[in-house]
Amino acid sequence: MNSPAASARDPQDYNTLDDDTFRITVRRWVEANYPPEIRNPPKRLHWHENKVWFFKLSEKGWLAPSWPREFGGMGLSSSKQLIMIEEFERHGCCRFNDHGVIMVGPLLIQHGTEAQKQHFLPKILSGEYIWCQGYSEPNAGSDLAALRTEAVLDGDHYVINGQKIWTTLAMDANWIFCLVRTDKNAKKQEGISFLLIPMDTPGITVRPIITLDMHDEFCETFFDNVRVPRENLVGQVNKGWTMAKALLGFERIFLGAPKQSQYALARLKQLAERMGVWEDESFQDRYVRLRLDIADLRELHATYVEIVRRGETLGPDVSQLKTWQTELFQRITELSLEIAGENAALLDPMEGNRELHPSGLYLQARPATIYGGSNEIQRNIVAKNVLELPDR
Amino acid sequence: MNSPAASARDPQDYNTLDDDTFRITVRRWVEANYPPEIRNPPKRLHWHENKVWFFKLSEKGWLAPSWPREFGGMGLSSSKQLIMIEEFERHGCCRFNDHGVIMVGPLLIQHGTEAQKQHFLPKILSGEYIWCQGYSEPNAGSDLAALRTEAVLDGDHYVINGQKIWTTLAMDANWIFCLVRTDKNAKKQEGISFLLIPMDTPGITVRPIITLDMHDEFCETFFDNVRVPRENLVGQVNKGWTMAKALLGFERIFLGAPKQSQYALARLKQLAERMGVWEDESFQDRYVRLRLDIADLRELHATYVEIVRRGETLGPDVSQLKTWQTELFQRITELSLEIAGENAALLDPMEGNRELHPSGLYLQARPATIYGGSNEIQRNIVAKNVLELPDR
Amino acid sequence: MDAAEDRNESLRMLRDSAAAIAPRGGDLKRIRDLRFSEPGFDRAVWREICAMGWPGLRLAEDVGGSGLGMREFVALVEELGAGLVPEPLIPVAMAARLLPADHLASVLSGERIVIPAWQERPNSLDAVGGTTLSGGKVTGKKMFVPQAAGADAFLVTVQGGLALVQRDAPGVSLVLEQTQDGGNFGTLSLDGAPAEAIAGDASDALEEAALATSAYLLGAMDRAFAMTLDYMKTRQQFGRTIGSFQALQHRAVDLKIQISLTRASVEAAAATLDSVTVPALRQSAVSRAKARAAEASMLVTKQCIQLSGGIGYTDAYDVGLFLRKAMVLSNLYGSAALHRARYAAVTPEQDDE
Amino acid sequence: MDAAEDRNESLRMLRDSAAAIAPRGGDLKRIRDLRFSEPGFDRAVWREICAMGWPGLRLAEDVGGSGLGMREFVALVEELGAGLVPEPLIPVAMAARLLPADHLASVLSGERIVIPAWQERPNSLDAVGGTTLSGGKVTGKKMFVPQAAGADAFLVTVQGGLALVQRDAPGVSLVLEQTQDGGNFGTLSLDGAPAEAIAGDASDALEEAALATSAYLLGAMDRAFAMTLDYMKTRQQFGRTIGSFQALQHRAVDLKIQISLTRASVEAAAATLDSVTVPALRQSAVSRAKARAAEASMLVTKQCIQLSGGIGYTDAYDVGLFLRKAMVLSNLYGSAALHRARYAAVTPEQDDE
Repeated sequence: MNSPAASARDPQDYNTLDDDTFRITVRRWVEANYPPEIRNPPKRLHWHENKVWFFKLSEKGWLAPSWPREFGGMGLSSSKQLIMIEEFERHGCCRFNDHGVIMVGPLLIQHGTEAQKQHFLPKILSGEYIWCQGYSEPNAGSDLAALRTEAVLDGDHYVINGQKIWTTLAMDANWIFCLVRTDKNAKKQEGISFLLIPMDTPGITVRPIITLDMHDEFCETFFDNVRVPRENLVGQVNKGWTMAKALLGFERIFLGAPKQSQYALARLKQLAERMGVWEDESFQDRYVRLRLDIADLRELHATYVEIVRRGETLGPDVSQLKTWQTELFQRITELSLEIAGENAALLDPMEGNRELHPSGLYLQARPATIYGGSNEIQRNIVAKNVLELPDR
Repeated sequence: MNSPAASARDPQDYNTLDDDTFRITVRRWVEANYPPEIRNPPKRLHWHENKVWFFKLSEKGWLAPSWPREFGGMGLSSSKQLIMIEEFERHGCCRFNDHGVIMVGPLLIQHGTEAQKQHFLPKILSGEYIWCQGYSEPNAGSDLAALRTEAVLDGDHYVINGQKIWTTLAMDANWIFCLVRTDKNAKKQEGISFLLIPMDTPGITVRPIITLDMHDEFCETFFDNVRVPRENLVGQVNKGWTMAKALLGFERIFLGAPKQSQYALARLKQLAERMGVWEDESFQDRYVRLRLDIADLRELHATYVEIVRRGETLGPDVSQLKTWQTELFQRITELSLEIAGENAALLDPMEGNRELHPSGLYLQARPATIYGGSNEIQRNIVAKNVLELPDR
Repeated sequence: MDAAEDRNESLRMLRDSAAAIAPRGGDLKRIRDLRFSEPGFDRAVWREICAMGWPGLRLAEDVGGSGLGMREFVALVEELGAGLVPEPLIPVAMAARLLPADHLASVLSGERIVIPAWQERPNSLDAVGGTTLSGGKVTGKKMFVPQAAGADAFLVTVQGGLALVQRDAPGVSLVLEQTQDGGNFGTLSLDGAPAEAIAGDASDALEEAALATSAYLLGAMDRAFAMTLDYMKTRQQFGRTIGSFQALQHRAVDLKIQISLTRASVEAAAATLDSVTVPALRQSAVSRAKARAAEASMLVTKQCIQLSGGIGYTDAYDVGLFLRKAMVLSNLYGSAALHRARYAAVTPEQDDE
Repeated sequence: MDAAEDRNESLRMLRDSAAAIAPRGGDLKRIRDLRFSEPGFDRAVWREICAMGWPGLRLAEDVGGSGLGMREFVALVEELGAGLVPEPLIPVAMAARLLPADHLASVLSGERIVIPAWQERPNSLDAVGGTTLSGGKVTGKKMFVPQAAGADAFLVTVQGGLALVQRDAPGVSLVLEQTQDGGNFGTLSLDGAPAEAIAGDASDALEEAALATSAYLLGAMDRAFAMTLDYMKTRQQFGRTIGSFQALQHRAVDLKIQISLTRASVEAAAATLDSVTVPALRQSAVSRAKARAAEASMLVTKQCIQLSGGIGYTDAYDVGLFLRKAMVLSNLYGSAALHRARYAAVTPEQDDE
């Protein structure tokens, strides 16, 4: 882990700017400061690759747009936050190791003790503490509440035993925020608590998972009698489930954004041109369907963004968005494989051009319907909570 | 009801012919005797329209290929029966009111008393008794065993009360074979019996159901204190379910035959030519997919026909065939509507040509996935009995 | 924020006013009774509709209209689609957009019904065609004229403009064909029929009619879906409510997604027509909406039949009325395939990103 | 009946013999260990395969073959697909069909591996191309040569015939690319390389290779599906076996239907190759089978990943090996689209009825 640069606080209150001025401000700064070599990365980058961007944001004081200004954030309104996201996406900025900023910070601001806030928040903003998330377990995937990693109080310490899986970029992190079971006798969703654990605590083992696309974004994390001080508990004991659910609020609109599908469609076009099928009427017929599927996704997504912009809470119907976007993303990559001919077989990009890599994109698209709540779960949610279909 | 012609017994044992000779024999006879005005009817014909064909077969002694010769049937081997079906289909012969021959005859031959056989079988073959089937009820569709039409013994008579639905061509029939509940306290599938009921018994009311395609093939049949002699019970009391299930054996291979889809594809081609899209590459792309779907259906169907030819019993996996055929049939009619332009709206055939009637064929295809056990039920059967997936 | 809230409030009021003609959740007896009759709708109800000002909703107030936008029109038509209202609002509103001020009063009052006749071949959005007006006489042939049986006059598109032809004028022959929804299409043959020349071009009014048809389909599929959900919540088989079966639940969710996409697409297109004047952008938005509405309405209504089981296949069951309506409107004012092709032709690739 | 029973018995025995190389339900450690190695398969296992006579299965007995038909070859290859056997049986058997008798012994014994090199552009079934043989020297470029890293020689298709080129001959350059299944494709550049002229035409051997590839895909998807069913019967979530969820059950049934269609199609095509000599009928049958196998195998294996949830996305989970194999073989010897187009071109319409 490199030593972090100092984080700054941006003195300006950007909420006072009109939207267009703010958008231009962000755009100019990003264009001037974003490292060109990591624009539009085809895979999720590791800390050693993305930290240069992290520190740029940290130094500028723009790392935490949603945090209140008193804690070092920008305190931006929802609509201004969305503008920032749009501009970052437009420029092709990578996602950095953002669990600290997106998950842990807001959690502590709402539920943390004064001491926790004072200790952790500055170190999140400076990049000193880099986080990963310990939620899923081998037998608690779709059914997350079935988690069994256990934390037992022993004097002033919790002793943790168990296993987490799909801990994104755990090998890059020096802290993990975990859901653990603190009451085995309570009902499933109860008896779960939130713990913050340094990754260098004895008893923690991290093992990367190689995924279908041969990437090592995810890990398994094992806990063998891992001891952490009880002050590392966030919020009330046995109330972790409610806090975790609230943190998931934004995830589905994020996973339902048209960006992935748009990226895949642009690659499909490039490939079709390369393969000489671009002008084929039957290809065009399928291509325009996908264009329209994205166009309508964009409109549907905009209606949810509008809800966020108004500061309202997203309902369970946002699961529709995640379902449609992820399956559309996959369909685009499937058509890419179909037209790639024998190149569909290749492990590496075609002709050394990373934008011509249909097999890679196809494999990268596979988990989209599994993570963030599998699409089967999303459909259950819509069926039960939106359509109000019965259980029996 | 017209008075029937006399039925004959064909003295020849066709099993002694080789397959090709038999096929030619059937083909020549059909070509010479089938009424040309009812070839390839677009809808199921009523008795007054199809009886001319019924009586031709009856006079020739070919009405009941599967019945033993001692009861007036042809006593044909399975493979010879299939040749007859193939030749009838090839020529575009209509389906007549065949419940007597296909369902009631075999039921009585296996489970009937001597008196029942002597009374009913000749009258089935002569066309004196025309049958309809009383299985489904408004609250017992997919869940047939939930039927509630009740038969209570009162002296030497059963008294029947209740309602049947989807009684095919009930207005043409003078007898109905019914599943009725004879024991209300037994478990669902038990306590069901088979009764034969004359349609002119006081208390029976028939009401045609107009279907989406504006046809009156189906009826509702109401029973209000209908009295029939207890001799009209077939087989043992409370054992009707098992007998009924055995009769359904052939239905799924019949519903899975490629004929419907082939007919629809030929109409699609005609329509595409008429609409000027036949040469379009994108149409051809979709058309060849459908051709291949039929071609593979034909091969899969042939594997099941081969099982029948060998005289073996069809397993639950034949539900795959019904599922695929009916959904393919529907997909073909859906593409027809898509390319028909504004003509898709028309109630009647285009330009007075009954072969250019995309809206009619589309609507006729709708129930294919509902009747004969809905496709949802077929998928349940395959999931449980073929894939052996668990209930919990 | 206030302006947006005001607008939402006025949309709500307009939707509510539609309940006078198409009561929400009301039965469909009136609709059923009018099927396969002539003209296929109720002239008295049409006058009520006119009294509420709907055919002139989009017209300026100084010519007797309400001066409202496509967003309002689309919201209203969606409600009428939910009620399967057969009165010819979409074609008459299209005619009203094209008629000069001095012809409007009798049309907006409902006294006379003028239906546009623009189409000369199937699967076409060409609003002009080969029909000619010369020396006050019009000659040509128009097809698929919706609800033609109820027209008092036709607003015929001709080369270089429009022509108003009275139905009972000499040289006019009208052949009617029944449609699956119980209405009718007319084939209008004009053989030197006397006509009044009207200046103008029907293209943009046609865009509005195509988008309004998408909204009608949206309302129809949404109501059919709601009825099917109700059925799924009550129908019992195997000792369970059929709506509890997961395979049916997931299928229902897929239909819901299509309805949501259609709504987003239709509403965005209406906003585009209200704010953008570039023809390509307007056409792009309309084609996107109509392509989605056409396919989604066919998918949703056919699945509603399947989810209803045997009863869904009876003509007596109301969900079938929605399927029939989708069969009629999906390909009217351009099929999904036609609109997809037009979308591809008029929409620059970078607009996707 | 006896002949048919005999034949079924011999097919069963052949399938059983495949278990020596690909144990039914056996683990895939050998397969996994060989991935991304060179040549991507095990030469010792290849010699075992040769000892069982598989490369010559289709050859006449007087040239050292077994004299069996495509039905037998397809049954065998299906079993190898179930075990993801990476040894190059399909290409070598193709070469063996083309080599003269005096070249066969060393190939059938496994001593030398000869791989056909016929393809010059992507998405093509043109077995000839523009490569030329003149004065004993061959010049041209061949692509997508499967398992090329293990070849001792290439049987190159040239205008007017074939040419046998040793791998280490001057003027031969071979560039390897790794494939998703852990094997490799070779791009073979021939610049005046010395070659031996062989009379013949690769077209029909190519049909056999395409059909065998379909059978391999059938075996692979069937095994992946069986593994997934096992997972669905054991994996618990929400206190239930996930295989009890109806939405997953119905999806599994749809996969089963595709597998059944593929099996029927592949077996019928094999029977056609064994009994019909008309080229169009043979091509039609092969194209039907390959089009189905290509699409079905991609559908089945991708759904097997989805049905397995997160674990399905790990490289360590075996089902992914089947997905990768489908990615490699679906488009090899012609993609689904290519075979559909060819089917349409060679199959008279009335054959559908």
